[in-house]
Amino acid sequence: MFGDKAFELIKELERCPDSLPAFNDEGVRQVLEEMRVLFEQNQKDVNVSVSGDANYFAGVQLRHTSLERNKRCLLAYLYNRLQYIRQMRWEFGSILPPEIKFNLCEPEVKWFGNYSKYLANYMKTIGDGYGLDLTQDTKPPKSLYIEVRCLVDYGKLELEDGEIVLLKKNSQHLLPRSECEPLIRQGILQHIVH
Amino acid sequence: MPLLRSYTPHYFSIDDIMATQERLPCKFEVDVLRLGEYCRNQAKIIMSNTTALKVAKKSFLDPSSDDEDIKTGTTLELPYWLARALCNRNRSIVSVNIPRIYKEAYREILKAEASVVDLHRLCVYFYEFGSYLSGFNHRDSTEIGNLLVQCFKDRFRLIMDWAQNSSGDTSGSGRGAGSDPTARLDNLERGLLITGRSSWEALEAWLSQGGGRPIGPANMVVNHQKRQLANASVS
Amino acid sequence: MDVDLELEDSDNEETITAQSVLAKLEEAWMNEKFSPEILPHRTEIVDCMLEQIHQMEENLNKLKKSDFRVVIHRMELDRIRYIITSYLRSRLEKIELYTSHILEMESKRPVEERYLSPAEYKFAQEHQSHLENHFETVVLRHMPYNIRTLDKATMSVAPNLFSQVFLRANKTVNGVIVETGVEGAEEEVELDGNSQHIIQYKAIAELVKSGSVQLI
Amino acid sequence: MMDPAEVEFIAEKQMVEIVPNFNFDRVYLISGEIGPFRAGLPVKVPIWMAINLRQRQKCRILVPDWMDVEKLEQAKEDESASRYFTKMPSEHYMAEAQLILSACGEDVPRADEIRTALKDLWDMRMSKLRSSVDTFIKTGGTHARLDHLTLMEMNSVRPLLPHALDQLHRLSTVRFVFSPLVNSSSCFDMHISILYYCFWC
Repeated sequence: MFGDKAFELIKELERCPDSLPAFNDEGVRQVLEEMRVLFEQNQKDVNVSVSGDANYFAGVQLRHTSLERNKRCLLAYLYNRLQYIRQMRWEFGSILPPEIKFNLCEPEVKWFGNYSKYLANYMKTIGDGYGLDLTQDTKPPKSLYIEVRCLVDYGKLELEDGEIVLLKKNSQHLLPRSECEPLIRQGILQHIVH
Repeated sequence: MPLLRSYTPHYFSIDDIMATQERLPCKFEVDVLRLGEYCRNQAKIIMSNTTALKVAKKSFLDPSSDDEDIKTGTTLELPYWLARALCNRNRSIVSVNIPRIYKEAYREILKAEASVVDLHRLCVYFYEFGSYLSGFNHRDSTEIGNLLVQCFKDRFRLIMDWAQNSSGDTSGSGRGAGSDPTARLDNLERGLLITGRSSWEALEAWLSQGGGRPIGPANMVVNHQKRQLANASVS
Repeated sequence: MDVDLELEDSDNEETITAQSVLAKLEEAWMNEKFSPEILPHRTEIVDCMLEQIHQMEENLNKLKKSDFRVVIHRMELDRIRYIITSYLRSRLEKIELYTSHILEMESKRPVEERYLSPAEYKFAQEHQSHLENHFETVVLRHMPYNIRTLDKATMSVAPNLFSQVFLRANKTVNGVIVETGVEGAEEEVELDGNSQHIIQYKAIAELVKSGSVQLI
Repeated sequence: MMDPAEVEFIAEKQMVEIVPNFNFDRVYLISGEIGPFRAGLPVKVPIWMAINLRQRQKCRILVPDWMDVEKLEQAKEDESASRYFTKMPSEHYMAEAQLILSACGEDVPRADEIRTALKDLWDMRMSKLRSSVDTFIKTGGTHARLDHLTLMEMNSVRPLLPHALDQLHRLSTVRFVFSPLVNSSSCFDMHISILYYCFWC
């Protein structure tokens, strides 16, 4: 029935709240097609109604309601995906893993890039132009230095004081918390507490 | 850093779209012309297999099939969003009937034994759908509204107990092993249980280890890594 | 490293210590964290505190690494930085979630009484326009003409002002009116100084903004 | 929503006495002046600092007076005798105790007994809290006074209690404040839409 295809898109999101399914191009296209047909039928029936036959009014209203419903589902589909994509900017950083990026449609990739950009611009202006990275300091600080184990072969990390650390898989280091927190969040380092 | 606001429906909210998709019996008060395919498609969908769906799609898109009408008096189960729009005070295209789970017989059961009823089975969106129904100008409306409030109050203790039983030990419910009594919760209650449980677990972890717990990777990163691992082991 | 500084106060100019600015920052942080709606911005506090941090960092660079104070000061800076980022994140999250509602409210306020800082306001506008643009590109422009528009009133996501919050009264406030669930019914509540309550935000929103109560 | 680690973060501002083993002048922190430090003489510092100095073997932490088995046993008795929540010796008693005992538990005589007494006290108050929350919801209260409840305790029912109250409020008012979403196809809308159909024919 009308609106079922659009509802399918919403169910897709509802089924997997912890991941982002591939953008359903075909589903979206089908809903838009259904909308086109509903609209055309309504045009026909409105013409008849305007010429005096009020019997078509109920059908027009039914179809029009379905159009509104389809619109709501489509916009909600896009909106909730953007919410998820937005969260990815905070958790993965400004570069997405390719397997995830693969599931975005092109306008979504563009939106992500724009979001990263205006978020960065905003963060640069904080504190009268000093700038402050809000994606950092996400947990109350406990100590200046923390012990970490490297989970992957990451390569060189240059610390603020110029020192260079080589992060090799399974190597352990004592590093400034503020500098390795992003790497912990990205799953590159593991924080060790004794 | 989720804000964790309590559920408030809005235009884009998935739960609200889900809840407004719940169906209720409606009777057409006027003829609706050129919508016959709508009924036939429904019949086909009820048969529910992929070919029927394909046929349904075809007949919907086929303009030659729009010559059938829905006659006055036809009874159909319509989703709430449609029923609401077709049933308003000025000019009702349909009249609505309340689904039986909100009718008196069920209301009595819910009043007497709210805490043992499997709401999830009655209706996943029991409260949301119910409050929408109570918005209809219907003789049961006020009663339904009162029922929802009472039912929620009566069942809250369960949710709190389950949320604070972080060990996941939900036995002792008198049911067979493996059946989780929390499965009896409707969607709204389950949302409360999940947030309640996760904050309780955070508190328990703090009580046993203090705030010096390690900084962890971001949730999405963890989920992503898990999926990568799962994919790797499949291929 | 004595840190008295000049800070413009809304009523009169007075010399305020960094310590009292920090206390104000902590209050703003908790209020913002728990209030459902976005509160008037406190950019002056954030800017002042960040300025303090930078000054302190410069001073610390002059100290020997082994100096007893370095670690202590750095720890404190980390703590303050955490409060600032957490505070601004809470605001940003609300701005992103309630963008069109907030912009609508802001349009009714004179520029100098806006709740958002100029930078936040710019962010909100961009956020809104990129969202609308995305809708437009992907689906709206393919829809029938008569339903292409975005109806702001229907679509705007607004905070639930009836949300329950915990608070401590900074002073005694009488006659706080709470709307109860039932149609039109109201209840009157007294907040004694230093007492703690759980209460619906709407009833005490103005008290939060005036500083008579503190959300906790 | 607040993580227990954040409540602990706030509790770390509480002052505690330490006995330093070094001499140093006053330190001017942004949050206030600390010191001067004189070896062997007690001085008050924030807990976060005390823990750091202790880790660096620069001080001994003096356990607050109330962290004492007898005093805690008394508090337990008072708590069980009262229908209401009694006033705790510190508004962060649980967090403070946990921080201090884990930093220097080995220096504190009878530390295990203190831990047990605290846990008992906490459990008593939590069960009191649970039943008042239940009653509060059942009676459909709209507002409650929560004097003497500590921040960590309040946080233990967050977000469950406020969210449940929000839902109750919504359920009991939903019929009066009807959501605009579902009335989007009012008659008024319909006429406008029909005009559109004609216009675009």
